[in-house]
Amino acid sequence: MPSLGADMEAGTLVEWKVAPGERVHRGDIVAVVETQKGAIEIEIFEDGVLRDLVVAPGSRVPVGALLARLDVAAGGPPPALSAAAPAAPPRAAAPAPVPPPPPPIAMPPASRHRVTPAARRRAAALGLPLEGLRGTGVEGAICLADLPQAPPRRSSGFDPVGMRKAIAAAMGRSKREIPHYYLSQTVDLTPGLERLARLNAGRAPPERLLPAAMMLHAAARAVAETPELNGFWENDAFRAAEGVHVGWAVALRGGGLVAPAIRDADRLSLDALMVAMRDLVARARGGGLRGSELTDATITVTSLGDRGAESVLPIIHPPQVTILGFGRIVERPWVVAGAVVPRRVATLTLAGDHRASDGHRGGLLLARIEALLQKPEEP
Amino acid sequence: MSTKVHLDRAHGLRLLREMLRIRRFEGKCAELYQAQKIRGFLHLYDGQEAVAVGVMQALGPEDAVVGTYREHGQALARGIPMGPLMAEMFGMQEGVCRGRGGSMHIFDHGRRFCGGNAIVGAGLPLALGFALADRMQGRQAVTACFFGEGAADEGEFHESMNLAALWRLPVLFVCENNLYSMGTPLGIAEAETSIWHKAAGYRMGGEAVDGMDPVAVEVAARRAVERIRADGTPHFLECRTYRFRAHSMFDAQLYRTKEEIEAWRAKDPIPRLRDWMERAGHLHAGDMERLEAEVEQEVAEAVAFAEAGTLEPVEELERFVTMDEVPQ
Amino acid sequence: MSTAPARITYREACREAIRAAILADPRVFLMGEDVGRYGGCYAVTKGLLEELGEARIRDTPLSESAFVGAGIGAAIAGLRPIVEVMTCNFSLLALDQILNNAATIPHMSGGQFAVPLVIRMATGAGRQLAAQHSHSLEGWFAHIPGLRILAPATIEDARHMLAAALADPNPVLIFEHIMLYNMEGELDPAVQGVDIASARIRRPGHDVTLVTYGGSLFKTLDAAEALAREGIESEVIDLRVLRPLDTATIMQSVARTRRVVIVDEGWRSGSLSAEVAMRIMEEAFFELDAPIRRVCSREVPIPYAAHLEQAALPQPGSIAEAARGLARPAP
Amino acid sequence: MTRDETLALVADILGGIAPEADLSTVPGDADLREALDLDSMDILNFVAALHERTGHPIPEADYPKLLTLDGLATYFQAEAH
Repeated sequence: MPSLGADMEAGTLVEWKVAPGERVHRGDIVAVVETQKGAIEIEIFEDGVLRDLVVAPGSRVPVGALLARLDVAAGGPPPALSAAAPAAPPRAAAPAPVPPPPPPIAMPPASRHRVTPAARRRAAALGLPLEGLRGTGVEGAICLADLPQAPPRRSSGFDPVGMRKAIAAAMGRSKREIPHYYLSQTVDLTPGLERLARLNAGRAPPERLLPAAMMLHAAARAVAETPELNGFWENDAFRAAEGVHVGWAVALRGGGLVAPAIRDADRLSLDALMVAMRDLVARARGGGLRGSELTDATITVTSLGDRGAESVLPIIHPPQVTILGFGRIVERPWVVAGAVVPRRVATLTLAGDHRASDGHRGGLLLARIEALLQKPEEP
Repeated sequence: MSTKVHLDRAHGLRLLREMLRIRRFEGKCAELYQAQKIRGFLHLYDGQEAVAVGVMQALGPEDAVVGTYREHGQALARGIPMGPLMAEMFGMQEGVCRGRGGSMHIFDHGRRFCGGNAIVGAGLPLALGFALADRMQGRQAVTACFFGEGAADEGEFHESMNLAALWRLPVLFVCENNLYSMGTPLGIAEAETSIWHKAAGYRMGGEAVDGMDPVAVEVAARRAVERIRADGTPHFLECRTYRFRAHSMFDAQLYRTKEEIEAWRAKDPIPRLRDWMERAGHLHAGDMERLEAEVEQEVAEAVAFAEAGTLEPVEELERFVTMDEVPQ
Repeated sequence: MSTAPARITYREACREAIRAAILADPRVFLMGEDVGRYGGCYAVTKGLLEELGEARIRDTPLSESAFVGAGIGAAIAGLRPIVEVMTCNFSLLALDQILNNAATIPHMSGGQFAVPLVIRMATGAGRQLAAQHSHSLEGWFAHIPGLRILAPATIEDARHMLAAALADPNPVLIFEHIMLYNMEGELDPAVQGVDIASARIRRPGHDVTLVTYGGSLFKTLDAAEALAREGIESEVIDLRVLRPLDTATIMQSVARTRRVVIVDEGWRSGSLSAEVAMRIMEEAFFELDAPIRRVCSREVPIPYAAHLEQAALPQPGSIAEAARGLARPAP
Repeated sequence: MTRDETLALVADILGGIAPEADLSTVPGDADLREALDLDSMDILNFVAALHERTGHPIPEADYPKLLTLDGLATYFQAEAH
């Protein structure tokens, strides 16, 4: 069971996408796992032939538990389990009247699990086999807590309680461990928004761009130029990330949020970024995120949207070291070339891990984002 | 009820008829038991009829009776109709207890007949309660409590004797001493074989009476009941009697001799009363035949009534385990 | 009547119940050993003889069978006796009357006779009274069809169960735990009666159900309190009526918590706790998410020495420990 | 489109965006973003779906007219005429 986040302790295997004997390639989706953050597709990181599936659908297993065995050695059919009995040892000559002992009867593997009546009934209702489940009840019995609450669903498969716990764990850890520093800067977005309006005017609604895409686009490119703010604090040291994978905070209906990663966001065009964002939001809210999307983020960006507050003092998602926040876009008096004019502005904030970086570096990042927003590029 | 017994022809015939009814009824019961119409334990009163018949003459409808498990005679003498009694033996819902009690548990609320109690000695405390209730509620009733001499072995007997005397409860203790508690002779069960002497230890009046003579029993019972009604103190009557048949239907009677049985049969209360009445001119020619025929007829009708009975639906099995109200 | 809650002991509540019942109905009287002049072995009836007279408060000889049987006869014959058996240990001397007469006559007579009798007795251990005065035999009586068995654990039940028992046309046995007599609490004057049919949830919770009754109720509530500090919310059911059992309340609770500990001061083997557990198996097996556990008295005659006596009895610690093994704090 | 047709269409689309929403409880003049907790991505998806279902181009400048049920009914009624 892969760890899909620092706060993930266990997952429930919902579905195998592959069968034993099947050849798989790195990146293939091999399974779906239900976590406290929803159903997540598990990809495989090796080429090979799947030998056997150890964990059955419906089973909840801790992170690190063996899910399946893969023969990494290329080619060849999976080895068959030998069913041949060992050759009988040579028998000493014996008086004939003694009948030979009956041949040993192959005992089937013990299949009787300790399962509480309530758990057995729920498993039956869900159609889940009990084999392979690890019981956490009395005397190791599989109990209700070891089973999913309801039939696992790919869509809207979030467990609000589990998610809350996950957020609580991550944010609690962050506030305990990370000495945050906060920076804020109000940025004039008028030129960028005017440009978006021009672009959108010529587009059908599904192709239109949101201001958030523009902000994220600027942020990602600025972060690429500030590598000391993009990475992880691990083992009392900062480790720079190899790419800019922006965790985009997505609020979920009914509460909770996830921040799946948009890989290499700094290299995406504005249009491509917008497509990625729409896709990500849809999948986050529908429960179809991939495991890597939950673990890959190197920095997080949160945008409060058009109904949010004017600014946010965000909390870093460990082990990342930086988080950026965009407040609501508001119209304010602004001094341009010595004259007060109405401008649409937003407050950009940054929280940094003071163990990894200093405020000066953070201020440079904010300044760079502002600069990019002032001279938007072509999509 | 008067103390004085007017043993005229009518009363003599009544005593004779009551004893005959018991004798013939039980004779039929023994037959039906062997024909498997009646099951369970069946304890016959054969030989002891004078006790129940004699005592009942002293009681009125306001009085109460607590019986033993050998209580067919007590029940019939108390006036419980033969048909429902036989139907009870058959286990029919037309039986006095809907077939739930059987031979050993005859109850009749209307006649204040409260068991039919198959725990030796267990009826005595109940009788105390009846007497206590009557007294506390201002009724002049007497409770007649029948028990065998074996009950005197029990602690409940002594507890009850003491409490009845102590609280001056209107109870007539009727000990039917038939000499055997099942197969144990009186002499090897009791240190004091004159049971009525035990009453003295509780400052209770008592006497022994010939239990094979219905007139003697009646006279003693009337005297006792009158005194109980007058001063409220209990009284003890030991009726010395004998059962001619075995303890129950499956009893080889290894504990007594045929000679002893024959000797007691010579005192059979029915021929004894019959002969006395003949000598006294109270019994006319053909009376006995007529009585016999009428009793035969009554028994036949009772058997027919029982045969025609119906079984209580099993759905009612648990009915009356708890009561919804107190029957009035 | 004052409307303010009165502070009163369990003992006084029992006494007031008897007094009120006798004053309310001329058919009601009390009899038993030392209920009059002595004032009751546990002082429950102190002062009643002086107030109500010898006809209604009757000292009996030490003749459990005779006076219990007399109570049965008197009930059949129209009275509403309250019979006190000093302790349930002595009730065995009257067991014949209770079982063979009181419990059977209504059915055996085909419904001709009812036995509207109340028998009160003290039960339980805790006062170093040793093996012949400390046992909890209510479970035995709960085995008997025809009887209603009550175990008042609260002052309210001590005060009001008796009237309901006297109104029942059947023999009702009331078991008063000796450790409760000194318990003091408030009696709500607005409550004028209680039912004698249902169990009560004395503390709601969702992690584990603790089923108990009588003297063990407060030990169980103490255990629940301790468990709550650890994050385990237990639901405490006071059975109140040991026969007939209010299984609906138990099963509904089990369906919520899915875990059960039964606390019974009786011995484990063949006990009331076994009956409750088996009912759960019969009626709520598929609701269970853990094995049923029991906390009962150790299977010894209750000894005199205080430390041994306490070691033989269910205690808040052992109750909490049993529950702890079943219920984890809710996620 | 009639008001009823419009509202049925809106309900259908919003059912995919805010599955728990019950439009029958939303007043006609209430801001849908507030009533149904819709963010800018939701509005984008909503408008995109309206566009696909009605064929209406729905320029960005019209978005403010589409933020209440009354506004939506009026908007598509006017369009039909």
